[in-house]
Amino acid sequence: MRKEVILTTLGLRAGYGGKPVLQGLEIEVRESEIVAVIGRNGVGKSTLMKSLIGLVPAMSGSIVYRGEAVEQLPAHKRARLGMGYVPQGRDVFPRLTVGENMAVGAAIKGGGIPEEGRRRVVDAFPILQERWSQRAGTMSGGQQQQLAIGRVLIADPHLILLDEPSEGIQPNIVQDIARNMVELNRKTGVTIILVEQNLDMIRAMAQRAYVMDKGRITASLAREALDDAAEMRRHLAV
Amino acid sequence: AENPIKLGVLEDQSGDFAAATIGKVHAIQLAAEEINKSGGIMGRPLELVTYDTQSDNTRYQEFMRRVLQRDKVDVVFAGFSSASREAYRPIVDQFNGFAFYNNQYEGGVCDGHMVVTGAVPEQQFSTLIPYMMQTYGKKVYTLAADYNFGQISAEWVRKIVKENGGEMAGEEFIPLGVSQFSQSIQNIQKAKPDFVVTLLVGTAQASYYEQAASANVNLPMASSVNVGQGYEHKRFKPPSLKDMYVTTNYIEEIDTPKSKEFYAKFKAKFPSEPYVNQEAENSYLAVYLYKQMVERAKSTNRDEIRKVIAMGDVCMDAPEGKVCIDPKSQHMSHTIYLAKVGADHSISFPKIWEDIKPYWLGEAGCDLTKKDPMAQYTPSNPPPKP
Amino acid sequence: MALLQLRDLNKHFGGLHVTNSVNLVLEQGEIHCLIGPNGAGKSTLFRLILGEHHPGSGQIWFADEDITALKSFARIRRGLSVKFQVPGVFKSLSVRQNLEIALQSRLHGAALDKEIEGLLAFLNLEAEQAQLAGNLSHGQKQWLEIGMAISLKPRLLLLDEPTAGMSPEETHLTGEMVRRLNAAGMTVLAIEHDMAFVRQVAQRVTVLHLGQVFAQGSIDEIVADERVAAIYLGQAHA
Amino acid sequence: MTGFLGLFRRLEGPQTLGRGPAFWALFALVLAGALAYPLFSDGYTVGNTVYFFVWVFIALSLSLIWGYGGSLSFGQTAFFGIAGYGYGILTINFGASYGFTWIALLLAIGMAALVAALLGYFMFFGRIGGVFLGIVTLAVTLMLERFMAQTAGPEWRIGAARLNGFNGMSAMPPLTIPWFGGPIVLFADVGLYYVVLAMLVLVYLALRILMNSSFGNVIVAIRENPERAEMLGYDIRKYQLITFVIGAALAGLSGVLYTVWGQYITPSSMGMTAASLPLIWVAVGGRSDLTATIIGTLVVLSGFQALTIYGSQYALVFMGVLLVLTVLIAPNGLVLGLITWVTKRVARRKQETA
Amino acid sequence: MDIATLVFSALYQFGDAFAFLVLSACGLAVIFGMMGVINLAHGEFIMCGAYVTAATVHAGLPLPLGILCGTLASACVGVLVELLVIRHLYERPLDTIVATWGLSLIATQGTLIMVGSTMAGVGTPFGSFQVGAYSYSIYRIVLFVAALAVLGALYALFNWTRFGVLARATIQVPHMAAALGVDTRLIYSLTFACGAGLAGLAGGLYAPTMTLVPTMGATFIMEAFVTVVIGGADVFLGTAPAGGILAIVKSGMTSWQGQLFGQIGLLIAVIIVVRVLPKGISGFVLRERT
Ligand SMILES: Nc1ncnc2c1ncn2[C@@H]1O[C@H](COP(=O)(O)OP(=O)(O)OP(=O)(O)O)[C@@H](O)[C@H]1O
Ligand SMILES: Nc1ncnc2c1ncn2[C@@H]1O[C@H](COP(=O)(O)OP(=O)(O)OP(=O)(O)O)[C@@H](O)[C@H]1O
Ligand SMILES: NC(N)=O
Ligand SMILES: [Mg+2]
Ligand SMILES: [Mg+2]
Repeated sequence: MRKEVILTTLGLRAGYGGKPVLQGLEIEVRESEIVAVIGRNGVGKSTLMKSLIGLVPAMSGSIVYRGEAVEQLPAHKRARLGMGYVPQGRDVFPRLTVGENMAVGAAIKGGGIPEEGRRRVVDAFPILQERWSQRAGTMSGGQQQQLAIGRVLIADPHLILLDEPSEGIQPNIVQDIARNMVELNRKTGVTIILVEQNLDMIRAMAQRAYVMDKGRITASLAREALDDAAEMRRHLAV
Repeated sequence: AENPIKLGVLEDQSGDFAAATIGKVHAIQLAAEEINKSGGIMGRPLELVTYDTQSDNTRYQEFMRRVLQRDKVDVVFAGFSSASREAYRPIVDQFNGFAFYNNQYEGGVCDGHMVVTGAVPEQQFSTLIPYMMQTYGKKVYTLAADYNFGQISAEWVRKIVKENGGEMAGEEFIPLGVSQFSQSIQNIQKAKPDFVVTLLVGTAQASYYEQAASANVNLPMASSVNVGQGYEHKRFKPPSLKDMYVTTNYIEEIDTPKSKEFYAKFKAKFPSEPYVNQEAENSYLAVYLYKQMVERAKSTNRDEIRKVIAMGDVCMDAPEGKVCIDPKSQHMSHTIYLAKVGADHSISFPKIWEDIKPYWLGEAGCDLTKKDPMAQYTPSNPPPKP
Repeated sequence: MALLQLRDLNKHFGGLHVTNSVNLVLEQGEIHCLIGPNGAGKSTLFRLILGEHHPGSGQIWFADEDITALKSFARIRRGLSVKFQVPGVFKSLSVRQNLEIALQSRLHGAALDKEIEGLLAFLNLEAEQAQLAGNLSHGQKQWLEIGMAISLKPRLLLLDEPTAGMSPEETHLTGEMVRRLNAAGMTVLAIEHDMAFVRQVAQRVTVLHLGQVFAQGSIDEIVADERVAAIYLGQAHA
Repeated sequence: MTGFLGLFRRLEGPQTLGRGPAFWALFALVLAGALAYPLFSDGYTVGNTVYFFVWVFIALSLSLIWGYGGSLSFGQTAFFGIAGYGYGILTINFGASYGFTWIALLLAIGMAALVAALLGYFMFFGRIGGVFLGIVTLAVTLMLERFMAQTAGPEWRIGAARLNGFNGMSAMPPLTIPWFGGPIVLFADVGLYYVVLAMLVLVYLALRILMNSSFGNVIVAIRENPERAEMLGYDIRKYQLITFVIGAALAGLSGVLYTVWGQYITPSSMGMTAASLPLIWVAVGGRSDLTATIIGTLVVLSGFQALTIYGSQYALVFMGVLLVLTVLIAPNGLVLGLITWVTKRVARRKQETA
Repeated sequence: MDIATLVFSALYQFGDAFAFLVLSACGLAVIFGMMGVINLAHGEFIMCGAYVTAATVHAGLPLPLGILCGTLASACVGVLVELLVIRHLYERPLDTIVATWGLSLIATQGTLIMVGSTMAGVGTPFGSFQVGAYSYSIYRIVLFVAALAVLGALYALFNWTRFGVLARATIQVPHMAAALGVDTRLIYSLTFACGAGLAGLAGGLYAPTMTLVPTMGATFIMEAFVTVVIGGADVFLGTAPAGGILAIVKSGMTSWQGQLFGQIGLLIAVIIVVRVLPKGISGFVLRERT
């Protein structure tokens, strides 16, 4: 049984200052999938993620999310439709405490931080509990990354956009994150789009992958291809 | 028609001083209109060249050059604050211009390029202070703006109090722009004077009256600037200016036929004018004085006009009464009214002094009929003795 | 001969002891990797070495000189250079200008231009040389920052997670570069979470944990250490 | 010799707009126009132009410190005032003969620079930056204003020079060139025009060279990321201090010229309004470029003056509206915005024809 | 003179200076401290509050309602200004200097043209009380209490409410807040309106005690900026202690040597505080905490 399509882009062009980085990009993601997007530095992976959440406006083309065209919606409306975004470079609120950062993440649910959500997040990332009242800007890089993920998870998103979550994280926690996300995906059916360069993490998480180059999808890889080291190297070669 | 006589007008129509000076521009417009209706000056119409100096000294410098060099006006009426006058005076001197300063001020300008129609300290304090001391007692507290005008005026007060056998209970200087007076109010209460001389300048400092009233200071007050310039009795809620005594050469409440006629004409032309203050009257009469000077000199040439002034009989019947230009200082004699503010902020005039002369500069050694030093003197910095 | 010596370095923020009596000796000419859990204090240690933070107690010796009290710029002039964890490029200057500023204290005129061309080619940023550095992708910024750090021709190069966000291929290239620089006489101290990189370059590895030196040795010794596996590496590497 | 040529090479570079023969031809054209124009104009216009030029130096000082260096100094007027009063005090005491006014000009600028060196040392070596720098410099200039405003009394004199409080100090001699057969006195007219124009061109070219040199690179680097700049081995405090002192000297030059122009200097030239005006000029033109700063300052000054002359009571309202619109429409400043727009158009045209 | 009188008078003068500094600064603290917008039109928001308060009181409303009207009017103007101008400048906060300077010119001269060069005052309520040899205005005590109340309310608003956390998040990393579902435009509008409203409140509270002219805002500006800046990046940990320190210096110097020394003392205090705490007071407090 094939699951329903949750996200499609058609002819998506987006970029900065009038210059498109994405050149008519097309992807399709189904409910409860974990799809990786891979590609070399600067090909536009982060730009794709930003245009999906609405931080980079689409110049043309469409983004359909759960049957609704969202390319004109501002970011906060897309977030309220259940998209969660973990940016590359973390972007925690530096002068807010960990708890306050979490509260911002939980705000779309209305009210304060749900206890159940908090438990789920601090179980996955115990350091967040430990540093609950520390200002986020003074946390180490890896700690901030965990906060950025936790901040999104707390709102129970339907679709998570993860931009290089392994960056700067210690190996065993990379494994933990991968495991946690897979588990979450199994339990709740959350869909995940993962931009990664860490092959271990891709293998541990992704069910399939898109290869991106110069703003276009150049290949679509099945699960088996991800384990083929030679094939992967070919796609990521400089 | 004859080619017009050009009168430059540089006054603050916006910014900090606008409240007290827009009326000056209107008064000049009124006088010019009247003069032009009745045939102009020697048959030549009077043309105004007006710029808004925006309460900004540098604008005075720019526009004084402009009226003198570009517009080539015959005479300029310019300036509210003494600082603005000092900013433009070097330019008037350099280009050999002719300027009227129609404003009450601290006195002392001895400059052949200038005619001053505003009242000066000896006119306002030699009348006010002895009256107050007789009426209320000999302990005096001065609260004055901390710049040239305030300091020099306070010096006059100090001198006159001493001459009349009184004593200064205290003296306090307030930087321009200050609006909070709690400490000063307490200082005054501590000094327990018989009355307070308030020489507060600018709209911010006028806040003193409301604050003193609400702290129940309840002392008689005397001033040479307030009420006559900034009509505080109209702006603040009674009774905050109760028992305020002001020596002024004009305010709109003056109840003489001449004054009423002037006031009526003014209001007819400018119905929404909030108040007709002394500087407005100074400016109005100055236009007529200038007319007289030109007609008698048969020229707009400054040297010719100064020869007329030197005769010592350039006088007129102004709305305030008779005024004359003193040839030595080119300042003006005034009728000085003692205005008293009542509890309901109505004005009464307990006393009027006629023909009070601007004597100090002449006595101190300024004689423009002989020598033109183009300088400003003060009692503690008088002209060098020959 | 020891190039850098940390003697009993202590640093705390409020109640948090971030480094706790750290002693570390770096030999002239070695490539030394510093690993350890997120928040272990690795980046803080770099900031202490560079004079961005000042230690509560302890000393820092560089080339037989006590530099503990020196200002940052003075330390740099004695032969230190750094690539930070979060790239700190000059955002509204062009890529070319970024490099020029790094090089100009050493080179002038035609030699400067030639060196810049060489670097641009090496960093794979030739096409972006006129771009504003702030508009580079994350990985490109990392490259640029590495380029600026090596421009100084330091005696000791400090790299804080140089390969974060790079593909395996690029990581490998970076490793090769580090080895080449080392062969030319540069001592290197690198913080990394990417074990492939560590294995590729490290002659010696120090594990930092809770602000203390937890283990030290060759990469094989470290990987074989179960304690390290437990706190840091996890299953995959054990 | 090569060093000298090197200087010329630095006249253009990434830090300054305008390069190549086309730009320098335009520059020569503008300069020729500026040299010729007094011949076809009246005394008022020339004197008024000098007045606008006077303010350009303080604008340039702010462009240097703020636009290039990233330190928002709210108190350039302090140096303006110090130098203005300094010139007044010196010349009132020592007169104008033997070219002393020129020595006074240099000494007065030196005073401003000295005060800036002390204040700058205090700030930059105390790691004061960002808004804090703005507020410290503002505090200094306001302190000077308040203090000077109350120096009306005769006890406030330095030699023969009365400070004269809020009313301001006047009657200092204009710049005077000793000459055979009697000194040439530079009133605000053609003579002063050429002198100030020469200074302006000199300062402009010198600043271009400075900003395109390695010194300029470091200044800009500090603006972008002081930590990174320090980690490249630059003692950023030293660079900031030097920039600040150069800026103060330029502001001081403005102050002296202003004093000379109107033979008058007043405490209000160090007040709140005076302190914020240069920020406006510089921001409107485009603070991060010298050329844009000069053009912007001249445009704003003459535009506002024209508005005041012809705009009646609405002048200030118009000015306000213009400022708001400028910021909304031209994010990098009017002049920079215009230049970028034009170059884009030209590039597109070229592409189309190619 | 007995000790109690002296102590009371010193406290009163301190409270008076404190109230003026804090009430002047609060609106600015929100707009500048939180949003990074250098609002040179701050004084004109104060003027707006004062004018509306006076106008409504002249129209017959009781003073407290008049002050409320003044506050709301300023807040509404704030919303408008944010929508039309400030909104487009968050990416480049320094440009707000020019824009708000322009707005300030428009507001001052516009008021002069439309309302006239002055406005009649409304009179200070409550009368006076006597302690020892001195009589004091009761309203000044009201101002002091109002200052404390405003500080408390702001602290609670920005630290304990959801709005507060979202506002601070939005101001720190706007795009990320948006990506997490925060309607950042709304937050910006509300925050700016809050700052403008506080300025209006200051104007309304001081309206009975001051000259009402279009340029009256200028009397508040220096004190406001100085207090906010040395308070530092965190508004609430900064403004209150900054107000306290500056009020002590100002009232102390003023009573000792007069108003000029009060002002110069204030400025010197600013320089010293910045030198000793280069990140401002809240920067210092926060570093201690972590
Ligand atoms: N804000 C920006 N303005 C202009 N150009 C940008 C901006 N951000 C990125 N770019 C450009 O867009 C291109 C794609 O950048 P993007 O960040 O999407 O790359 P990426 O695939 O995520 O790379 P990386 O693996 O290094 O993170 C790059 O060439 C970059 O220079
Ligand atoms: N300014 C500060 N105030 C308070 N705590 C701080 C500060 N800077 C760092 N810390 C804390 O010090 C610890 C060490 O941080 P550091 O950045 O050195 O870690 P790290 O080893 O580099 O981690 P990572 O691998 O995640 O980058 C962390 O717990 C961090 O929260
Ligand atoms: N002339 C005055 N009042 O300054
Ligand atoms: Mg990316
Ligand atoms: Mg780190």
